[in-house]
Amino acid sequence: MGCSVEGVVAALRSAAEVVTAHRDELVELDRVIGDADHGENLKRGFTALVSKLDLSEPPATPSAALKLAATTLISTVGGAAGPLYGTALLRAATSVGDAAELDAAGVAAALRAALDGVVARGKAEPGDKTMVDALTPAVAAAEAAAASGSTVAEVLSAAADAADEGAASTVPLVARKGRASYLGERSANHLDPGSRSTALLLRSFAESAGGGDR
Amino acid sequence: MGCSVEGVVAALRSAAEVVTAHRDELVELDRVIGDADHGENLKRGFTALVSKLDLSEPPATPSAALKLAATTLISTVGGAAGPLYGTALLRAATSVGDAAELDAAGVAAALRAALDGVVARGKAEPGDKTMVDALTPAVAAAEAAAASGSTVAEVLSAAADAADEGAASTVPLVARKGRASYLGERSANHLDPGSRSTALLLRSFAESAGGGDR
Amino acid sequence: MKKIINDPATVVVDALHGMAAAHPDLLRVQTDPAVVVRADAAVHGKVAVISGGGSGHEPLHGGFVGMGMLDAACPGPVFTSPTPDQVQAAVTATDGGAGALLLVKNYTGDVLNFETAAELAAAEGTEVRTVLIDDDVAVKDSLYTAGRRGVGGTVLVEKIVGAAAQRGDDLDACEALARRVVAGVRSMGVALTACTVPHVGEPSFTLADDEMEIGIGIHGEPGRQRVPMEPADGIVRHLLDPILEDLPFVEGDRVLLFTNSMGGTPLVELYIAHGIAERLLAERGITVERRLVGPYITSLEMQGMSLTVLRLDDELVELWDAPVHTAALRWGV
Amino acid sequence: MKKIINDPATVVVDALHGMAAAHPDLLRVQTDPAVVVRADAAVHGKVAVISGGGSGHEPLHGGFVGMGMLDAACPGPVFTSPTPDQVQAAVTATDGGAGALLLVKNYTGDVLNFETAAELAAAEGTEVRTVLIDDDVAVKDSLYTAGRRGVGGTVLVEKIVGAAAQRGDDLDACEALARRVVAGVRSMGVALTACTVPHVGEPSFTLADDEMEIGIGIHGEPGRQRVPMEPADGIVRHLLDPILEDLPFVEGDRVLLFTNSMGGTPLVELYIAHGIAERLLAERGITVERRLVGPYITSLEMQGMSLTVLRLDDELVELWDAPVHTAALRWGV
Ligand SMILES: Nc1ncnc2c1ncn2[C@@H]1O[C@H](COP(=O)(O)OP(=O)(O)O)[C@@H](O)[C@H]1O
Ligand SMILES: Nc1ncnc2c1ncn2[C@@H]1O[C@H](COP(=O)(O)OP(=O)(O)O)[C@@H](O)[C@H]1O
Ligand SMILES: [Mg+2]
Ligand SMILES: [Mg+2]
Ligand SMILES: [Mg+2]
Ligand SMILES: [Mg+2]
Repeated sequence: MGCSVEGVVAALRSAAEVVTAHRDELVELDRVIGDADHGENLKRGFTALVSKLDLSEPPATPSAALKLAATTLISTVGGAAGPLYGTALLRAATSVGDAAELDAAGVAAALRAALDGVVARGKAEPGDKTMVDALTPAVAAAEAAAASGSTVAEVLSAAADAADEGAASTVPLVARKGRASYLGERSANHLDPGSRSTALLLRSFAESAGGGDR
Repeated sequence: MGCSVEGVVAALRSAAEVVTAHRDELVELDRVIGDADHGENLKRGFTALVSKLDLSEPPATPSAALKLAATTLISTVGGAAGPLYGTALLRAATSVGDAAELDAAGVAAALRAALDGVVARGKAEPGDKTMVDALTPAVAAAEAAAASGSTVAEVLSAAADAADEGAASTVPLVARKGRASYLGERSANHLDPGSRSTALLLRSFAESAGGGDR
Repeated sequence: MKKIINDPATVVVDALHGMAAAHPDLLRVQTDPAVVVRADAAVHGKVAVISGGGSGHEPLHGGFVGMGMLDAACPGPVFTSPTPDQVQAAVTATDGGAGALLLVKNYTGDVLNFETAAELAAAEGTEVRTVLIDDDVAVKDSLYTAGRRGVGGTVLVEKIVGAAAQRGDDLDACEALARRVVAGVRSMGVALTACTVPHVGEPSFTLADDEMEIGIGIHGEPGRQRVPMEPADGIVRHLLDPILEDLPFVEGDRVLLFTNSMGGTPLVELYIAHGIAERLLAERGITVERRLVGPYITSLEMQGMSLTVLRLDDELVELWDAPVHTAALRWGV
Repeated sequence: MKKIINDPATVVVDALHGMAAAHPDLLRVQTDPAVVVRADAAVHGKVAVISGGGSGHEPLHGGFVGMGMLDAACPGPVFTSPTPDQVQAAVTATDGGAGALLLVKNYTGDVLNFETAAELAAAEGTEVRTVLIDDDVAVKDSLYTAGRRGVGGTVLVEKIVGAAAQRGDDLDACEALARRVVAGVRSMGVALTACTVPHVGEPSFTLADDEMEIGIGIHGEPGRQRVPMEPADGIVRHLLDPILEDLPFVEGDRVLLFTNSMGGTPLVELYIAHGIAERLLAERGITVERRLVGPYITSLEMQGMSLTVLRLDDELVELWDAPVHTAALRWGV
C-alpha cells in the first residue's frame, strides 16, 4: 500500500503537532549550545503550514503537498533550519514527481533527495554535529528497508529509529557547523537540536503512516 | 580651661577618623532612604581636610582652623551635606572671631551659629527629618551646659548626648526635606543619615576635648 | 558588583578621560576640579549655558556639551552633586562676556552647591543666573518640601536653551526661555531593577521578579510606590497618565515626546513603550511633533524608563530643530 | 523575565511600530513580511544597500536605515535570521535600477536565507550581490567550519558602503568596497551577564558574580571561554590583544576604534573602556583617527561590550565622515 496525498498531508499535520509538543525541549537544547530559538522557529513554521492547509485548496498530489510545506517553512522559519528543512522538502517534492501515491522505494528516494538538499545547502558532513548526523543514517536505513520489501510505514519507522540513534550520536561531538561550532570544545556533551528535530519529524511521519495503516 | 587652635585641629582630625570609621554605616543609612553617598561624601571631605592639615601651615587661630575645614568641605564633599556642614563651620568660624582660645560659652555660641547657618541654607525645620533634628537639641543642651558653668568638654558632651537623642527621634518621621522626602510615607521608620553624622561629629569633638583634658 | 571599571574611586575621572579621548573635536576635560568644556570655549559674546550634577546619568550632562547646547558640564561623583569649585571653574572657562546661565536639577545638594558657586562667580564679576528644573510629577510639590526633582525634562531644557544661546539670545532671554520650558515639561519614571553605585557595591534596593518601582528619580533611590509588574501597555499608562493630568496636557496640544531608558533597558523595549505612548497621546488628541528615544538621562545600569512630555509652540520647535553638535545629540551639522 | 513588552510573540512587530512612530521622516515599516525601508526609497539610480538579521541587536539594523547608510533592513524574530521573503520585499521596495548589495553577517541561517533571496531576486531581474561580514576574532576560522561570525564590524561596513552607494558608486564598486572593509576590520566581545530571549523567558546562560564570558557573539550564546572577572584594564586587553594580533594591526596603522555596549552596559563604563583602548593603541603606535562609542550592535539587555578596530585609509575616512541620517547615526545633515 502506498501513501496518497492525504497521507502526506496527515503526516505534515502530525509533524506540526509533534514540533509544537516538543517546542520547549528544542528551545532548551538550542539554548545550551545555540541561540535558544530552534523549537520556536519550527513551531512558527509548522503552525503557518497548518493554517495554509486549513485555509487553501487541498494539494492535489504528494509533490504539491511537499512543495507547499517547503515554501511555507522557507517563508516563516528563518534561521538555519528554515532553508535547510525547506530545501529538504523541495528536493523531496521534486523527487516524487507527479506520482499520486508514494511507495516504499519512492519514500526512500525522497528522503535521499532531502538529505542531498540539506548537504548541498549546508555543506555539513556527518560528524559535524548537525541534522545531517540524524538524516544520513535515516536515509540508509530507509533505503535498506525499501530494498527488503518493507511498507512505507516500515521504511519510515526504520528511518526514525536510525535518526534517533544518529541524533544520540551527536552528543559527544564537537560541532563544526552551525552556531554550536562557535563554542569549540564546549559544544561537546550536548545533543544537537537539529538532529533531535529531524528524528522527531521522521518519527511523526512514521507514526502517521503506521496509524493510517499504510 | 578653654580650647586652643591645637584643640580645634585635634577635634577635626578625630572627626575625620570617626567619619571614616562610620563611612559604611552612613552609606547604608543613605542607601535605604537616599542615594547611598552620605558616608562616602563625608569621608572624601574629611580626608581632604586631613591632607590639608598635614601639608599646609598650621592654622593660627581656632577661627582659621574652622574656616579651613569649611572651605575644604565645601570644595570636596558635594551633595547636600557639603554646603550644609561647610556653612555650619563657616558660621562657627565667624562666631569665634579672633579668640585664641574657646571657652564653654564660645563653643555654645559657635554651635548656635552653625545651626543658624544650616537652617539659613537648607530651610529645614525641626521634624523635617534632617541634621537639624540632631543639631537643634544639641545647641540647646550646649547652651544650658555652658550657662551652668560646664567645661568645653562637658558642653560638647551634652551636645553630643542631645544630638544622639535628636538623631534617634528622626526614625519615625516622614521626611519633608532632602532626598528622603521623595519617598513620602516610605521614609518613616528609618534613621536620617545626616542627623546620625551630626551626632557622630559632635561625639568626636566631645571625646577629643575630653581626652585632651580640656 | 560587575562593572567594567578599574576602581570605584576613579570611575568618574576614568570615564572623563575616555570621553575626552572619544570626542577631541567636541570637548576638553579638566579634572581638578572636574569640568567638561566645549572645545571652542569661551565663545565670545555668547551666554554660557552650564549644567551639571552627580555622575552616573550619562550621557547627561557631559554628552550634551558642544555647539548649540551646553558650554560646560560639572560632573560630581556618582549620584553626588558637584562642588561650587567645579561650577566656578566652568563659569571661568566659558565666560564669553554675556553672562552664564546655570541649569540646575532641583535636588537640595545641587541647588546649594550651584547657589554657592553663583554667589562666588557674581563676586568675581560674571553675571550668573540660575534656573531650577523640577519636572518629576512623581513628587508632590509643596512649599514645605524640597519640591519636585529634575529628571528627563533636563535634556530638553538644555537643548532648547542651548540653541537660544547659540543664536545669540541674551541672558535675560535665555533665563526666561528656560523658565518657560520648565513650566511646560513633565516627566515620570519606572525601574524594573535597581542599580549599583560603584562605591557602594550592592544594589540601591531590591525588587522581586514580579515587582516594579514607580515614580523613581535618577539616583538609584527607591520610588514612590512598588507595584506588580505589568505589560508594557500598563507601564506606559502608569507614567503617562500622571504626566498628562499634571500640567495638564489637553486635546490640541502639540508636544515633544521623550522616551528615555534608565540605562539597562534596551532600545527594542524602548521602542515598544514609545509606540504605546504615541498611540495613547493620539487617542487624546495630542499631537506628537517631535520625539527623542534613547538612553539620555540614566541611572547607571538600571533597567527601566521614563517618559517626558513637553508642550511645544513654534519657537520651541525651531529651537529644538536648531543645529546641535554634542557627543549624544547631533543634527544639522 | 522583566521586560517592557506586551507579549513575547509580538516584540518585534511592536518595536517596529514604535520605531515607525518615532522616525516618520526617516523610515517606513512594513510588517508582512517585516521590512524597514528608507522613507524616500526607491532612490533612482542608486545601489540599494540592504542588511538584516535577527532582532535583539537594536539599533542594528533598522536604526541604520536612511540617507547615507541602509536602504532597507530585514528584522527577523529575536536572534533568528529573517526569511527570504523579507529580503525579497526589501529588494523590491528599494530597487532603484542599479542593483542591490546584501550585507550579511556570517551565520549559517543568515547566509542561507539571504542566499535564497538573492537567487529569487536575480530570477526577477534585479542584480544582487552578497558580501559576508565575518569580523569576530573569537572564532577560529577554517574551511571546515561555519567560519567567523559577523559582529561589530557590521556597523562600520554598513556606514561606509552606505556612503559609497549614496555618492553614486556602482554595484561593482560597492561590492569591492564592502569586501575591502570586511578584510580590514576585526572585533571581539565580552559578556558580564547573559540576556533573556523573550520567547524563552530565562537567561541564555548563567554567570557567577565573579565570572565573565569572553569571545561571545551577539545572540546570547555562551562565548569561547569563561574567566574570572577583571578590572577594566584586563577586560580591554582580553578584547584588544587578539584583535590586533589577528589582522595584524601594526605600528603606523590608522584606525577607527568602535567601543560598543552589548545593551546593558552604560556609557560611563563604556567610556572607561574606550579610554583604556585608546591608551593601549597609542602605546603600540597605532593612530586612532575616528571613533564610535555607544550601544550600536547589542544583545538585548546583556551587560558587556565589544571592541572593533578598522584599518583606515583616506577613502575610508572620507566615506565614514560622509553625511548620514538614520535613527542611530547622524551627522553632516
Ligand atoms: N550547515 C549546516 N548543515 C546542516 N545542518 C545545520 C547546519 N547549520 C546548522 N544546522 C542545524 O540547524 C540547527 C539549528 O537550527 P536553528 O536553531 O533553527 O537555526 P539557527 O542556528 O540559525 O538559530 C542545528 O542544531 C543544526 O542541526
Ligand atoms: N534642606 C536640608 N536642611 C538640612 N539638612 C538637610 C537638608 N537636606 C538634606 N539634609 C541632610 O543631608 C543629608 C544627606 O546628605 P548627603 O547624602 O551627603 O547629600 P545628598 O542628599 O545630596 O546625597 C540628609 O540625611 C539630611 O540630614
Ligand atoms: Mg538556533
Ligand atoms: Mg545622599
Ligand atoms: Mg547624593
Ligand atoms: Mg537563530
